[in-house]
Amino acid sequence: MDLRFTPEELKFRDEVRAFFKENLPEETRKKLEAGEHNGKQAIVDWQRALNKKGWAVFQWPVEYGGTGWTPTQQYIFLEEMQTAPAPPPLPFGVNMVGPVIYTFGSEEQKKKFLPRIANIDDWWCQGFSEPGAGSDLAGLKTTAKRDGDHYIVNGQKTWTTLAQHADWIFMLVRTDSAAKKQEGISFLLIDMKTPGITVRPIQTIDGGHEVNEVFFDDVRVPVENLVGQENKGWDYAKFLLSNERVNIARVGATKQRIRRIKELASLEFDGEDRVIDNPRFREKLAAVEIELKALEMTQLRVVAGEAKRGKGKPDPASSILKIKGSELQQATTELLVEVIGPYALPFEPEHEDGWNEPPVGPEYAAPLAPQYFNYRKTSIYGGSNEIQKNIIAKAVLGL
Amino acid sequence: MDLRFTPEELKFRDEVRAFFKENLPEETRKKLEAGEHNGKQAIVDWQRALNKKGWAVFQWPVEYGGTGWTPTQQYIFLEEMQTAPAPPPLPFGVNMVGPVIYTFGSEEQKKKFLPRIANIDDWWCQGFSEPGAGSDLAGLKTTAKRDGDHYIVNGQKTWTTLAQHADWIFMLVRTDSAAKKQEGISFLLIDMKTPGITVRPIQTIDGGHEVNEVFFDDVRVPVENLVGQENKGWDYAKFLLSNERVNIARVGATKQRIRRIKELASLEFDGEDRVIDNPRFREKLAAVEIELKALEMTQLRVVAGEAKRGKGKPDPASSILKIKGSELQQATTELLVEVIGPYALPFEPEHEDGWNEPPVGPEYAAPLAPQYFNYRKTSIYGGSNEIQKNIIAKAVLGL
Amino acid sequence: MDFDLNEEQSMLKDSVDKLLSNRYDFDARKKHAKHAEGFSPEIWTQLAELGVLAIPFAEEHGGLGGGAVETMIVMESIGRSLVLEPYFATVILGGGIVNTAGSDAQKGEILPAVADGSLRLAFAHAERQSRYNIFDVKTTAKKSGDGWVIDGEKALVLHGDSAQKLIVSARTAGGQRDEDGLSLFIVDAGAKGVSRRGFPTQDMQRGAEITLAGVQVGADALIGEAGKAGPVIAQVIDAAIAALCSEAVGAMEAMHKETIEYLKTRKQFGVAIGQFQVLQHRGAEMFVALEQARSMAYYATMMASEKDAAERHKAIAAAKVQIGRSGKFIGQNAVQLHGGVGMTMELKVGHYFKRMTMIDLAFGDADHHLAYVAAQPGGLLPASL
Amino acid sequence: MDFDLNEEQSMLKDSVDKLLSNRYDFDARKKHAKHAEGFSPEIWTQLAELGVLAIPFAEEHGGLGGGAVETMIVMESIGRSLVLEPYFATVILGGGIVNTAGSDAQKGEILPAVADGSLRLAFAHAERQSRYNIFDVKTTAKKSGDGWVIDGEKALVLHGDSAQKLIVSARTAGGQRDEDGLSLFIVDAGAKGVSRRGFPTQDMQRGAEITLAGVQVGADALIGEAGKAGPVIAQVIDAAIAALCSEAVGAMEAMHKETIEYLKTRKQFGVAIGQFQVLQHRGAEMFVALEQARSMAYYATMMASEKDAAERHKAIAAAKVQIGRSGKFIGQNAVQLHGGVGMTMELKVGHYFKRMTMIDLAFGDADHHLAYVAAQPGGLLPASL
Repeated sequence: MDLRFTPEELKFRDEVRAFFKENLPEETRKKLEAGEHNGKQAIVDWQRALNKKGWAVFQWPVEYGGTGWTPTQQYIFLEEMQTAPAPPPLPFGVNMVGPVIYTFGSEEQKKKFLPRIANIDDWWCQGFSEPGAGSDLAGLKTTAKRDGDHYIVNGQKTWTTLAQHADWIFMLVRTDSAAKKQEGISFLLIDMKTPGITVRPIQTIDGGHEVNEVFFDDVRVPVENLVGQENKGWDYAKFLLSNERVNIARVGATKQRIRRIKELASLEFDGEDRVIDNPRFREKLAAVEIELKALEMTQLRVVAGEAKRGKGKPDPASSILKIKGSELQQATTELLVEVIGPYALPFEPEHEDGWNEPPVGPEYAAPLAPQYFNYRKTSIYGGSNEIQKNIIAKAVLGL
Repeated sequence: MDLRFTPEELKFRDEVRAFFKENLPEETRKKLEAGEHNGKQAIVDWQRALNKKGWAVFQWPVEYGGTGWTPTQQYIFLEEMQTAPAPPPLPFGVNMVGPVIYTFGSEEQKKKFLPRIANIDDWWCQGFSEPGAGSDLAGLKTTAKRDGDHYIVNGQKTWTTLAQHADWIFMLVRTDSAAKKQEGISFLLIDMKTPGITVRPIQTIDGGHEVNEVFFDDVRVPVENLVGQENKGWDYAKFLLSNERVNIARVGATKQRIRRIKELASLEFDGEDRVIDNPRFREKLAAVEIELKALEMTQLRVVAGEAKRGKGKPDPASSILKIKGSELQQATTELLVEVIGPYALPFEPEHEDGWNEPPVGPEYAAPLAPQYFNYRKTSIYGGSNEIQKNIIAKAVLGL
Repeated sequence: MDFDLNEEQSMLKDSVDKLLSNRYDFDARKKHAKHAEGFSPEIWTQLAELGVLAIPFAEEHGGLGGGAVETMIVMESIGRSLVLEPYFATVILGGGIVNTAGSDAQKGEILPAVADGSLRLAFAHAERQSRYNIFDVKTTAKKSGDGWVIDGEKALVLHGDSAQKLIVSARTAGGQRDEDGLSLFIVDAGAKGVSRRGFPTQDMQRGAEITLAGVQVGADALIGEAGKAGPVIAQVIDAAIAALCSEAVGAMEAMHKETIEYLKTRKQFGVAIGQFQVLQHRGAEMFVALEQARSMAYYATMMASEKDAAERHKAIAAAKVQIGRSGKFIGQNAVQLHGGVGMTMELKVGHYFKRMTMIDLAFGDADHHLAYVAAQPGGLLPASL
Repeated sequence: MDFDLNEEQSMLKDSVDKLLSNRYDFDARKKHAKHAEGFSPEIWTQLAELGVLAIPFAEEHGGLGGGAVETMIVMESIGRSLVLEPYFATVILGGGIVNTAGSDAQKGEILPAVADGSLRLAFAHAERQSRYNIFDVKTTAKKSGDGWVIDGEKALVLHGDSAQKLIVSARTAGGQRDEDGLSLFIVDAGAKGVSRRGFPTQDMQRGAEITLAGVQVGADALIGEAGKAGPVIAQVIDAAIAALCSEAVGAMEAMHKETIEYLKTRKQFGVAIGQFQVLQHRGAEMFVALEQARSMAYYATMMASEKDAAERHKAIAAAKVQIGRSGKFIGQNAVQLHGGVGMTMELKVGHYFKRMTMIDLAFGDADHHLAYVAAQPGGLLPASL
C-alpha cells in the first residue's frame, strides 16, 4: 500500500500541465473559469490541438489512436484538464460512440468514423433519452423498421446535448416491438443531414440552449449504419453508460471552481470585510473542500481498482462518484451565488455571446446564477442520484 | 386571523406559572432540568399535587374530572409544564388508558379506574409492542383465550416503559387468530400482580432502565377487564395512538433544554472564551431556536384547528410535530454533548441514584451523553419518523 | 389565537385568487412579461380596481386600512401565480415608506395615486457596495437653497425602469454605514439628472441601475426629518421581508403542489413515480419544510408591526432564515423530482425555483440573518423566562 | 499510487482479524470488560505474542519497524471488534511519544517492554480546562536538584488507572497555552505523590483522573529537551488521530454491515424491511459516508508522517472532520434502522454508536477541526496551483 504518486507519475503530471499551459487558448480557459460556455469553434480547435499531440482519444486502445496510459495517468490527465481548466474532448464521440464502435462496430465503421471522431471532423450527439422514458431508459419508443437495405426511423429523442452543432447522432431504436423491453433495441448511427430530422431547441432555466428535442419522421438509414447485431443494442448501451461513469466525479472541475470561489470572495466585500474573511463562509467552503478531498481519494481508489479489474468493468461503488461529485458541483455553484449575493439578480443572456454593453455590477457576476440553475442537472442526468442509490443498494449492498 | 394570545389566555398562563412556581418541588425540577430521571415517588407526589388542584387530568371530560379548558389553554398548560420543567402526569394512565376507558369502557371500569388514574393510585403501563411486530403494531402475537369467565393470556410484550413500577397494564391481545390481523385484537386490562407475569428489565444504551420485557404465562384475566367489545381492540388502540400524538412536539421541553444549553455553554470555556461566545456554536443554536419557533407556531395551528375539528380528530399534519419535535429534541441533546465536549466521556450511572463520590469533571456533565443516547429513541418510538413520513405521503399528499 | 380569516379577509383572498387564476396562467404570464414595462398594465389596472393596491393605506388617502394579514393574503397569492406586476416595489416598499414617514401632504399626493393604479413607485436605495447592510449608503443629498441636490448611484432598483416616481435614500450626514444621517426623498423618475438603465432579472422581473447626477428637488421632496430616515428604512424593510415571506410561502405551496401532482401522473418503470417510497418521503419532507415556512411567515406577519424595533427585526430575521432554507430545499427538490423537464423554461416549477432563489438573496440571505439572530444576546428565545 | 496491502501487511491483517474474530465476539467482550483493568490481560498477552504491540518500533527496540499503514490495519481491526485493550493508550500515545522523542536509553528501557506486553503506558496530558487545545497545560515541573518536581492535575487519562508508567506533560516555562515551554516526563504510576481515580467511560473503556502532588523524578525522566515538547505532542497526537480515524472506519464498516444484515433479516408488514426503498437509500447513503470516511482515513494515514507540521495537521484535521461527520451519520442511522433493539445494550450496534461518539470528541470534534481548516490561509486546497 503506497498512497502517493510515483515519481514517474509526477513527471507525467508536469508534462501534461506544461502542455496545457502552452497550448490552451487563454480565451477558452477564461470562459470555463468564469462558468461560461465555449462555442463550437473553440471546442473544435482545442480538440484538434489535443489530437495533434496524440491525446484527444487517450483512453482508446493504442491501435485506434489511444495512448496506452495507465488508469492513474488517465486520472492525472483528466485532473489537469479540469483544473486548467480546459474543455474536455467532445464526450459524445470520444467517450461514448467511439468505444462502442471500436468494441462492437464493423471494420468499415471503425475506419470511417474513428479518425474523424478523434479530430472532431464529425460532431456527434446522443439519441438515448425520450420524453416518456426518463430514468427508465429502456422504455424508449422510437422505432426503426427494416425496409430493404434501410431502416425507417420514426420517433422523438430529447435532452440531446448540443444537437444543434451535430453532424451525426448515435441512437437507441426499437427494432422489435414484440420482445421484452431490453431485448428489442438496436444501436444506429444516423447522419443528421438525412431528410426527416428536425432539431428543436429546449430552453433551460438558466436561459441557455444546451439541449434539444430531435424528431424523426420516416428517416431512412442505411443498414450498414447498424452497430453490431440487431436487437443487441441494449448491451452496447450498458457498455457505453458504464464508460460514462468513469469521469463523472469531476473532481478537477470542482477544484477549479473552488479556486474561483476564493478569487471572487476576495473581491466581494461585506461592509469593510471581504466575503472570504467571513468565518462562516470559510467553514462552509472548507467543508466542501474536505468532502472533495475525500472524493478525490475515493476516485483514486476506484481508478486503482480498475487498473486491476481491467477496463470496462467499473466498480459499482463508482455510483459514489456520481452522487458526491454532483453534490459538490452543486454546492460550489451555490457558493458562487452566495459570494455575489444580490448581484445574482440581473439576467444577462447576451453576456456570453459577446454583449457590448457593460455588465450590471461586477463583470464576473452574470454567469453565476445561471450556472447554479444549470448545475441542478448534474443530480438528474446520467442516472439521477436516486437511481445511483438504487444501484448501490442492489449491486453493492444486496438489498 | 389574530395570531396573539388573548388577555384571558395570558392571564391563565400566569396562573399556571404561579402554581408551578409555588408547588413544584425544587429537587424534582432540578433533576428534569439536568436531564436526569425522577424516581417513582417524585412523580407520584407531583401528580397528586396536580390532582389536588384539579389539573391532573385536565384534558378529560369535566364529568370525569377534567377542566373544560380550550385547546389553547391546554397548550399553554403543557408549555408551562415543560418549560418549568415539571414532570407530566403519568401518560400511560392519564393520556392513554384513561381516555380509552371513559370512551369505550363499562360504567364499572370508569368508576373503578378513573379516579385512581387521576390520583395515580394505580401506576399503569402499556402492553402494545411485541418483539416480532415493531412498527407493524397489528402484527402482535400475544393471545388471550376465553376460559369461562376468564381470558388466559400467553405471550410477550416489550418496550414496556416503567413496567417495574406498574400496578396495572393495558394490553392488546389476539382473541381471534383466524381473523385478518387488525380484526382479531382485543383490549385488556391486567393486574400486574396476577400470577404468571414476569418483568425483565432492558438496559438501554444510555445505561438506564426505563423499558422492560413483560412475559405472560397462562395469566388469568377476568372477562370484566375486557374494554368494549371483543375483537374491536384495534379501534380503541387507534383512538389511543391518535391522542398520544397531540403533545409529541414537546416544544416546551426543548425550550427548557435550550435554556440549559445556554446556561452550561456560559460555564464551559474553550481557552479564554466561553463556549457560548463561539459564533459557530451560537449559529447552530440559533438555527435550532428558529426551527423550534416555527414548530411552536405549527403546533399552535394544529391546536387551533383541533378546536374547530373537535377533539380526537387529530390533523394528519400533526406528523410534522412528531418529526420536527423529535429532531429538535435530538439536536438539543446533541448540542449539550458538544458543550461539555471531552467531559462526555466518563460514565457515571450511579450519578442519578445519589452517588456520594464527587463527579468526574463538572457536576452537570454526567447525564448529558446518556441523555443524547437515550433521545435517539424519540425518532423511533410512537411511530418512527419513517412511519410518520409514510403517513404524510398517504394521508396528506395522497401518494 | 385564531388562524382563520375573517369575512372581509376571505373575500379579499377570493377576489385576488379569482383574478389571478383567470388571468395569470403560465402562458398569460409569458405574454405579460413581454410588455415594455415587463408586466401587464391591464392587470395592474385590474388589481387597482379590486382595491388590492389600496390595502395598506388609510381611508383618507384612498386606502382600505388593511394590516399585515391583508398584505399576507395578497402576497401569498402573488407568490402562487408568480406575478410580475410591481406590487412589492410600489405598494410595499415605495408606498410603505410614504405611508410610514410621509407628511400629510405627501400621503395625500402619492397614496391615492398608488391606490388607483396611476402611480408606480420604486425604492432606489441599495448601492453597489451595500450588500445586505441597509444603512450602507454613499449617495449624498446636499442643501441647496430651499431644496436639495442629490448625487449618487443606485443599484438593483426593483422595477426602477418603469416607476414614475422614485423614493431615493441619500446621506445628509454621518459616515457611510451609519444609521444616523440618512434621508429619504421623492424624486420624479423623469427629473433632470436622473438616468436609468433597466435590465431583466433572473426571475423575469425588472430592475434598474439609476444614476442621480446633481438632481435638484424641492424641500417638499424630503420625507420626514432630514437625517432620521434610518429607522424608517429598517421598519419598512422588515415589513417588506414579512411580505416576501408570504410571497415565498405562496410560491413554495404551488411548487410543492405541482411536484406532488407530477409524482401522481408521471410514469416510469410502469408505475406512477409517486409509488416510489423515496419520492413519497421527499414529498413529505417538502411538506414539512413548507409548513414550517408557513408558520414563520405567520410569525413574521404578526411581528411586522411590533413596536420594539430590536424584537421586530429579530423575529423578521428568524423568519427569513426559515424561508430561505425551506425555499432552497423545496425548490431544489421540486426540480429534482421533475427530472429533466424541471430544468426547462417550459414548466412553471423552474420559474418558482428561480423566484425562491432571488427571494433568499433579497434583503439578506438565510446565512446573513442567521448570523444576526445568533449574535443577539440570548439568541432568539429569551435565556430565562 | 497503490491501495493494496503487500504480503506482510496482508499477513498482519489476517492474524489480527483471526485473533479478534476468535476471541472477541460480543459476549467475550462483555467478559473482557469485567476484569479489574477493564480489559483482558490474556488478550493483551496474545496481542504481544502476535507482534502487534511491537509494530511501530524499531527492531533494535524489540519492534517490527512498521509504519502508518500497519497501524491502520491494526486500528481498523480494533474498531471492528470494539477492542477494550489499551493499544491506543499504550502503543500509539505513550509508545509514540517515547519512540518519537525519547533518548536511546529511554527507548531501550520502555519500548521492548511495551512490545512484549509487560509494560502499559498512559498519556497523562489533558487537564480540566484544556478542552481541545493540546498546548493548554497548567501542570508544572520545577527543577529540583538533578531532577524535577511535578505538580498538577490530569484529566480524562485513557487507561490511566491501570498503566504502570505515565507519560506526563508539564510546563517548565511559558504561559498556560504556549506551545513553547512544555516538557514530557516518564513517571512511575506508583511514584510517591501520584494518586489516581479510575472511572468507566461511556464506551466501556477506562479513564482516570490523576493528581501529581510534588512528584519527584530524576533527570532521566525527561523526554527530549526541556521546554521543547510542544511539537512532539502535536506530532504524536496527529498520528494518534490518524489511528483513531482508522479505528473509526473499522467501527463504521462493522456497524454498516450489521445494519444491512438487519435490513435483510428483520421482517415487518410481511417483508424484510430492506425491501423498503427509503431504507435501501439510507443504507446507500451510509455506504457513501463510510467510503468517504475510509478515503480520508487513508489520507490521514498517508499524511501522518508528513514532515511539514502545518500541512500534516491540516490534513489530519480534515480527516477528523470527515470521520466525525460520517461517524455521526452512520451511527445515528444504524440505531434508527435497528429501531428499538438498536437502543439496547444487547446489540453491538449501540456500542459502536457510542464509541463513534467518543471518537468524535477525542482530540477535537468535527466542528473544532473544521474551524481549524477554515482558518488556514487558502483553506484545504491551495488557492492557486
